Amino acid sequence: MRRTTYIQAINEALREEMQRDDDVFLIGEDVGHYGGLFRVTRNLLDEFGEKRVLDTPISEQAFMGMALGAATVGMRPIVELMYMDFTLVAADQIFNQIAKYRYMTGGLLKVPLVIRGQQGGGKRYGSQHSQSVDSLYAHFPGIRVVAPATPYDAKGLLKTAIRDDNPVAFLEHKMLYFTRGEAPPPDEEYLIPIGKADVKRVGRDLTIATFSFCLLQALEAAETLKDEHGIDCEIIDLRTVEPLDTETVWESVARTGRLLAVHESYANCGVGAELVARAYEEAPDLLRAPARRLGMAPVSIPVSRVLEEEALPWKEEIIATVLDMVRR
Amino acid sequence: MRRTTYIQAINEALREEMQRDDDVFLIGEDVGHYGGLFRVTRNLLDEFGEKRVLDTPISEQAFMGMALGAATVGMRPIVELMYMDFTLVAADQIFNQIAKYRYMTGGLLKVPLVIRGQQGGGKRYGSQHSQSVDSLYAHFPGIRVVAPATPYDAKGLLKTAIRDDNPVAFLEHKMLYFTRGEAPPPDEEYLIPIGKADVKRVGRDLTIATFSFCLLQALEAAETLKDEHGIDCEIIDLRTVEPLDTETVWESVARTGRLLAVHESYANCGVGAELVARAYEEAPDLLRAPARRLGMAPVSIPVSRVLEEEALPWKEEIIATVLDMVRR
Amino acid sequence: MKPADHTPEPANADEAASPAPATPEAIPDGSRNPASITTDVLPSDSATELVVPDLPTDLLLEMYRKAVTIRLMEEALLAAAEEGQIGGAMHTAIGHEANAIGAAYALRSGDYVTCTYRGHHHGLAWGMDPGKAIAEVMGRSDGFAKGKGGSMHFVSPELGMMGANGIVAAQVPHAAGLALASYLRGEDRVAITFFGDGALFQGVMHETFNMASKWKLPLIFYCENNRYSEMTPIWRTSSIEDIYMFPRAYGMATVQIDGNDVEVVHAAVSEAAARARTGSGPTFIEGITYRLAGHMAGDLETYRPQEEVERQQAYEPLTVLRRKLRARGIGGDRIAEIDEEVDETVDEAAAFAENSPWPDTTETYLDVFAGSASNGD
Amino acid sequence: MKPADHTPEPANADEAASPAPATPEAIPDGSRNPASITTDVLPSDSATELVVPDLPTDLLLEMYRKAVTIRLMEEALLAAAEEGQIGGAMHTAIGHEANAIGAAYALRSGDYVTCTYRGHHHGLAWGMDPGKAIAEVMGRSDGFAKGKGGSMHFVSPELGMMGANGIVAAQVPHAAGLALASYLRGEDRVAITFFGDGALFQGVMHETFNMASKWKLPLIFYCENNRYSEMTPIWRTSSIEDIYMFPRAYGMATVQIDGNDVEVVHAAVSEAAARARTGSGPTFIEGITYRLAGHMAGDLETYRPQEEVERQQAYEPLTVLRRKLRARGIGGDRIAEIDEEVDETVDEAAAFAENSPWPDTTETYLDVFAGSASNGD
Ligand SMILES: Cc1ncc(C[n+]2csc(CCOP(=O)(O)OP(=O)(O)O)c2C)c(N)n1
Ligand SMILES: Cc1ncc(C[n+]2csc(CCOP(=O)(O)OP(=O)(O)O)c2C)c(N)n1
Ligand SMILES: [Mg+2]
Ligand SMILES: [Mg+2]
Repeated sequence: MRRTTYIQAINEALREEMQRDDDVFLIGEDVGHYGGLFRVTRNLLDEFGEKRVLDTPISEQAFMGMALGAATVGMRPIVELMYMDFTLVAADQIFNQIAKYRYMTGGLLKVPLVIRGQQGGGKRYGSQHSQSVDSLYAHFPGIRVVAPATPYDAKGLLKTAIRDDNPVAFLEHKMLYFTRGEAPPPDEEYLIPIGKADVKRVGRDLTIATFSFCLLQALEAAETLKDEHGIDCEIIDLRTVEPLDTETVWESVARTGRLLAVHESYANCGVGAELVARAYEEAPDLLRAPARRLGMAPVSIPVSRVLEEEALPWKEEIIATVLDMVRR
Repeated sequence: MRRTTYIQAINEALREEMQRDDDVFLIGEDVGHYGGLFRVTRNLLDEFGEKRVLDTPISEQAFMGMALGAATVGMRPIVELMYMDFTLVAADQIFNQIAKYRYMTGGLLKVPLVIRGQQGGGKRYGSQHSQSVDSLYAHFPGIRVVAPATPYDAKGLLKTAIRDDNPVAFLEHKMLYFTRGEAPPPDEEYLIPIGKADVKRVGRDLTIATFSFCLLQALEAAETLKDEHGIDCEIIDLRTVEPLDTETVWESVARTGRLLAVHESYANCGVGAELVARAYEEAPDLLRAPARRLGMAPVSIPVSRVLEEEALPWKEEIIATVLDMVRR
Repeated sequence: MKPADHTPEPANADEAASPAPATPEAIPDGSRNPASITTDVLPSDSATELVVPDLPTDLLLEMYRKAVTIRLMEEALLAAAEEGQIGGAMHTAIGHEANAIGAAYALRSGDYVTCTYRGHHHGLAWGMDPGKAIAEVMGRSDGFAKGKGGSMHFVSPELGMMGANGIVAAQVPHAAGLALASYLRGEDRVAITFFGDGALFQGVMHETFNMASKWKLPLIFYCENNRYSEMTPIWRTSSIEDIYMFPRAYGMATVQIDGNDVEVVHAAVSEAAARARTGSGPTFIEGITYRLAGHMAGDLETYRPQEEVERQQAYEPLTVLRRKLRARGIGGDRIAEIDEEVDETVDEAAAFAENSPWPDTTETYLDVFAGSASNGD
Repeated sequence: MKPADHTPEPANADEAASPAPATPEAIPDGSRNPASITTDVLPSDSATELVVPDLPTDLLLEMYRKAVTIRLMEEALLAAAEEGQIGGAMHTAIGHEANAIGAAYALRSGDYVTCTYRGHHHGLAWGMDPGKAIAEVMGRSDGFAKGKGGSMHFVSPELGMMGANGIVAAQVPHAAGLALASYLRGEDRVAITFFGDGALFQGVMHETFNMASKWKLPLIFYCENNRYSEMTPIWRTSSIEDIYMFPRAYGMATVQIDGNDVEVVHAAVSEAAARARTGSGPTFIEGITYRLAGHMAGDLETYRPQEEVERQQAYEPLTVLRRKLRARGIGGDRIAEIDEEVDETVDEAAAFAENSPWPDTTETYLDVFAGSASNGD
């Protein structure tokens, strides 16, 4: 298989789905003529024209609401939020409208659309351009939430998301954009189901359930834990945050007896807390030690390199937490 | 002590604080001349005039942002959101601005304001007028979250919230508005600290940690559980959701060995999941049975009486869960 | 304290105990009282600049039947709400009927409409069944949305009725999205969206005005200006005196009309639709109207004097239509006949709704996601 | 893969591999190219209707010093960003200086200002220290916000600088709130808020225009119109051709001015401030300007031709100021002397910042809440 970047994988998924289905269109700020601030949508306007790739004013509420309207009659809008933090600007349309529309109409309408963009810290963008919103999206029923960590997964999941009859939040990560990984050539189509986790590392002492950029941090942590402490972590890439593939997690915990959930959105009322709660609801007997979770410290992400690093639940914190869990 | 309604208690707290401090003002839709859709601010315009009680257009983003601006120079705005669901309309100002402002400015500024209004189901207001937002507010650091269940607590906590130097979300509940309870007369001032839970029923078999209207449901459930099943629940009214008074909860669980968290916001990534996660972080050895949580079913609240009742985590569901936990 | 035991107090149930000021203040001196922001004038005083052709008498009769149906259904709903059969916030459109009816008959099958929580009249004007409508508002299983959406969420995709909304102004970009779909697909469908005068000051209105105008979307913005935003008169919060002039700032065609006259509404919407279908972009219509009932069921209406309501009552949509019909030679008995027929229809609809069973509780968990067995439907 | 190892790729780091179209399309035919939406004209072509009094030469010299300070600081920051010393999104104000300086000198101590992520020039114009500013942008402990806020969050309450913002338009209601505080307290403080042309289409602008105008708040809306919203020319998304005309729809006084001329800006802001202080309400000023550097550090500027930048370069704020000074008889050596002095000051400021230690990691957890030991500060 060839190697490609995460950005390239997403760009290909968009192109292929736009070729396949005329109802798919892109809408957002700078997505057309410029090709996206992060160049994720580049060249698509050239290929598909201004009626498939729409440059908008800075009006997130309106274009999010327009995407809903268009989706209810079978169009498949893909909305780019330049930074996922701007979810909050369009929050009414996303959570009071898009998430609820099917339910409020008693199932009379479908809302097949994708909201995509990058989130996350690590590049010193500060409080309003670094927040991870996976837990926020997951809190509201009615939106699927996908957050792939590899180019392969990104492409396969985005194609599925575009074909899904439901709203999907497709959360990219700015630290992943230039990472590379293997992927089949463009003509070899593949889809990855939403709601299916993937075991990215096999181990026997402890299960780490994570997703997005934290997966890479966990994989690095696992190497250190193995080399320096002889602790063998199994690492599950959840890939989808809503619905959560708890089956795969419990299957792993049945072998390791220990569970640590890690994500970059706030720990408080986050996906990790949810996974811990479900573990005690659904699989309490499998746990040999208390299940734990790690998330962002309860501060809005600071700009300074050293402060940002401290606030993020990355490699060092994962290592320290695993050691604490195992030594207990 | 006299008995008064929840609405009256809030109205008194507002009046007394406005008398005490000229920098306190009210702003929101219909709050002035009409006295609030739910009549919580009634008569205040008559007493304090149009410069202290401001009727706004339906512009939640703007007046929320204005409250922030005014607060940074020492005013103490109290913003009414007519329904707490409208949090989503002003979400950028609340979560990207108000919650983060002090931190982003390195502590140079304070944002002493209160966002108040009613949330919750039980009155068939449907998907966009019934949502509980406590977990949503708690997810973001920087805002305190208070959700009292009795007139006494409402008055004492609101007065504290108004004097707090931080943003406070003060979450009322539409089912509580006409409930009555004891409270000292207006001239006997009292304050209740933010972050202090209150044991509302003493018991020995299981600890229920809850707040807002769910407290009343839990108290009823406890009577049935006692009468019909001989199970004796201790009921903790958290009162404050951020920060959580876990100390009081662990102290109780140390005696009962069992913990159930109950709230009306969505279970998924909710306050209950958070409390369960913290229990296993901070006090795992106290638990004799797996800790559990209950929240709204993962559906946007339906209008139909029977469906709404089914979706809410109320008395019957509390009873069933407690029985399940105790019989395990 | 299970929910079934709670008869919902109206929002202002305890109002009676404390009378609010009986007479609202007048608009501050110096204002020139344009139709947009005062209730001193009638809808017929609006700044209409339209040629209004006569509609065929048969059509007027049909419209009249529709108007009476809406009116009687709203009255039936208000009665049911008073009995505690309906909870939540129920907003009736009594007095607003002509705006919906004139518009519905000016548009084609295939066109789209979105509207507000005050959307019963749009639903019926667009052809929704009163029985299923009442059942929905009552939360019964035969409601069009199985009792999930209720009064604030009228919807009927097969009629082009794409949804009402509980969030002020949220439905407006939805209609722009429907117009966008029509434009992108090269169809000639038009979308119309209804909203109130109070909605004008939600930020999303501004965003949508700009985008719709820039992209020349086939969209009609229809403001039902009843001069109140809940209990607050619009002049108290609006910096704009002539609402219809405002959207001209976006290069949009705009007009202020008598929203209580179906023929005027029909003419204005027809013109706007023609503009939209020929690619000339959106139109903003300000229909001056008046809400004869409370903002919602249970509203004690302390914020406006009875005389004001009576003054406006003299020019309400049914009266205007009856006058028109009489001028066309339609006799009082013909009108009474229609009234009676409709009365029967609405009675039947109400009976149908009342006999409709409650939805099964398992229904609670369905319709969150589409097309996936693992998610409950 | 710990963060320290990541040198941040510029947003469009891989741009070089795929050249974007070199020449942006012209504005579609038929547009009459007003200053608001085209870069074919210079700021001096704006529709100024003001009387612009001469400012004292001393003041002009002070302004010039300030302008050079801003310019050199921005250049130093761009260089530091290129070296990887600064991450995230850093927006410089090169070309925008006159808007901030003219305004700052027209207002009083005690007045308030809020601005955007492109806020370095406002910070310095309002008196912030370049050393602490550079340290902040670099995330050092001597930054004005201890490295927490960074480039997008300039703030200095004691100077009335109440905060910059990373969310487009969010700072605008904040300024309205400051003006409201002044109004409610019966003070004569004025608030000014800066935003871009692209910001105009955020809904909250509309909401704030209406409320500020209705309440006659002592507020100045200042639009720095550089004709671009990131990489998108404003004409592509705006339905409005004359931006300054738009807010008149709210009954507000508005004016379009040459934003690159400090005297013009000073005159316009002075007039607006006088209006505000006498209770006559807000003013909207559209300052036509041009962004000479990229939207942010790392921008390769493929979306505009070099000739366009060069054309605008001929009328940039420093050039305009130098011309003014020469016309007042200030010699080239006096100017060169100032340039050198400032160069030294900025060098020192940069050195101060570079020598500033990293904040202690414990600082991460402070400043979330005020005044409560239990919450970390
Ligand atoms: C975002 C939002 N804010 C507030 C409300 C509460 N609310 C419901 S209707 C209404 C008044 C709307 O007035 P208008 O737009 O004139 O419509 P009308 O009810 O008069 O038909 C308000 C404030 C809401 N539903 N949504
Ligand atoms: C709500 C929101 N949407 C999008 C962005 C991304 N963004 C940052 S600057 C900008 C362009 C702003 O243009 P303008 O208002 O003209 O200001 P300028 O940068 O030209 O000074 C955009 C889209 C943002 N920061 N906030
Ligand atoms: Mg109205
Ligand atoms: Mg700009």
